[in-house]
Amino acid sequence: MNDLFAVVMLLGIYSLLSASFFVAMDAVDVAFTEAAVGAGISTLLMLVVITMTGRKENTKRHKPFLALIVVIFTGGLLLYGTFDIPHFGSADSPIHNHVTPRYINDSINEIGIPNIVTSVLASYRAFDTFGEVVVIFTAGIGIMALLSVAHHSEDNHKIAAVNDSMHERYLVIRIVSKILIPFILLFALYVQFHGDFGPGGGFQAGVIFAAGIILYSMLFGLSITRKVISQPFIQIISAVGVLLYGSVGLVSLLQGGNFFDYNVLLTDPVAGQHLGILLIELGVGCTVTSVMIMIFFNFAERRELQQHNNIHNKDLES
Amino acid sequence: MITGLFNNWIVIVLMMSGLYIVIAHGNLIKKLIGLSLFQTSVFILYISMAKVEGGTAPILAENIKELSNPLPHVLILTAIVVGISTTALGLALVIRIKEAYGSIEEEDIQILDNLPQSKTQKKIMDGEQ
Amino acid sequence: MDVLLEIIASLCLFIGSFICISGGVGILRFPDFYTRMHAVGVTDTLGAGMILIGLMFYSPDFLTLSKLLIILLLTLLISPTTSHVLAKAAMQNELKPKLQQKDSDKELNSSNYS
Amino acid sequence: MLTAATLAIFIVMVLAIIRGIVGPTLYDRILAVNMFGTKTVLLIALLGFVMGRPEFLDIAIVYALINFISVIGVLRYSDTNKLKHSASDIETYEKEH
Repeated sequence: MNDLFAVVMLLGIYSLLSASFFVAMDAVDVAFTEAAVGAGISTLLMLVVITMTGRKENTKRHKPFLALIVVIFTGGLLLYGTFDIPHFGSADSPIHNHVTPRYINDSINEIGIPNIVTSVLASYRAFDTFGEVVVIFTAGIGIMALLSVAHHSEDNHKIAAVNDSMHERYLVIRIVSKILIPFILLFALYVQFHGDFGPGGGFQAGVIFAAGIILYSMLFGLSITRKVISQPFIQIISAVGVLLYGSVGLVSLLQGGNFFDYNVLLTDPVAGQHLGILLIELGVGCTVTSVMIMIFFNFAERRELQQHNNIHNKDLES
Repeated sequence: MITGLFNNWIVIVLMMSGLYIVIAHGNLIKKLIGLSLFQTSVFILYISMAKVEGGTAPILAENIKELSNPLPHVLILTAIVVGISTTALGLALVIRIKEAYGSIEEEDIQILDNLPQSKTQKKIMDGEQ
Repeated sequence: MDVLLEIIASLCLFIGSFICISGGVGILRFPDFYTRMHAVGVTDTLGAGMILIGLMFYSPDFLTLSKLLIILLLTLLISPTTSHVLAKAAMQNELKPKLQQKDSDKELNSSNYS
Repeated sequence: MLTAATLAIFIVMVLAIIRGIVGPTLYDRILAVNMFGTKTVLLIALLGFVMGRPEFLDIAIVYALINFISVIGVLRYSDTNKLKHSASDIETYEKEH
């Protein structure tokens, strides 16, 4: 299929399908994340890039047979490897035997929240999650280094004039979105703070919150959204999220415990765990929200600049 | 007996189609799509491993005894968000490549790299724009 | 009483599934974009609504019921909006509806946007 | 009845995928994605009841919202794409004549 637009649409369908699969496999938290990330943000980013780089794939496939041979060989080896893997759904496979029983049996006493995924994510494996948050933060910095454009305030008007204002052409969308955006933001906060009891948490809430802001900026234009959320503000928030996360670990270190040992935060260990998880999820939420918004803003800004330049060039030529 | 391994085979098929796209297609965006396909197949492998027969979602509630394994869920949850950030980084690189070379096809880029004069000409042309 | 609830819920689910399937057949079989959109737009709202109402009868507690209600409201809000916007965008980008079954029209439609 | 409804939704999803793959115009594909999204909402709600833990309807709400956002985004970026294309078309037209 040569039309990249169709490929991206099918990728969106595939992502929705895989999220349904995650629900069927009991992984509600994962399905939550995949729903927000795969179907929403990823499809959008791909689309923005395709409109910038061209919709058609005009490549001559070089050596598909070699690729086919490599793929079939690797696939055969992997297939051979599967015969030793424990069967699907079997309760006695090694993955269920080592550390998992402790998570399942003791987490309610040690951490005191019903969602085991959250307690493993934010408490037992907090160091791991810290690494992930730093990776996300670094990706945000990298994208900023690659794509951010220097600002001149007088240019903004020209760029905004080129960039067609969607809200003027689609009245119905404007009204419906004005109803929906507060609901989306509120729902993101619900997901953030309800993560202890149901599916949810900082990662999901961050992506949903960012999706709400992205919807706003798509409708009313980037320059108006910039007035609400400026680039320095976003940068500061993303750094504050990582700092908050790290400082919780540092405070527990100074209190005499291990890094990310929340038992020492308060006199009551379980209350300390609650506080620690709340703070850490907040940090994750801040970082993920701001990095997602930052990524989208940089992409969209690049695109507006490109279109502005295109039209400018046309004017010069004619 | 055979059906117990069915999930792994699905994963292998998905993984290999992702690998094939990465190797055989020259378009950089298509390569990224292949990578994300590969990535999703790994997610599916982990999640299907975590499933226990008769278990439910790992959120404790009354009168629920058997739970699925929460550990792979945690790993994959973070991996999805990290995956989107790295994909976005790749897309940003693609945009810069497009600006520098004027093309996102692997073959064209290699040709431009091997002909230094034409590349500089291209750059001059870009600079004029 | 329980039996009555069960029957009502099953009936709602059945009607909803039937409408959804008819919409699915519609999106596959109708000749051009606007008729397909009509099939999807109508059946999405009604079919989804019926299925959600059917599920409400099954819900064990108030929280589940209210969440289903929220989903229903969102569906009622979003589904017609997206249909409207899609039709408007297609119209503005000069995708012509197929008015008559003619060969020339067919070529015009397929060459317009692919 | 729950299982039957789930099966029905599955069938509709398959039909939508076929339209997404075939769909000659761009808008057909968007329509297929949109329909697939609403069906996913229903499928997740139904699956919750089938598996006996219906308290996870939050996911379905997220789907409904994200579906809306992605359709708006697709329209936004496919629209201006068309503008750009038409401009380049004009250019080639002028060159030819």
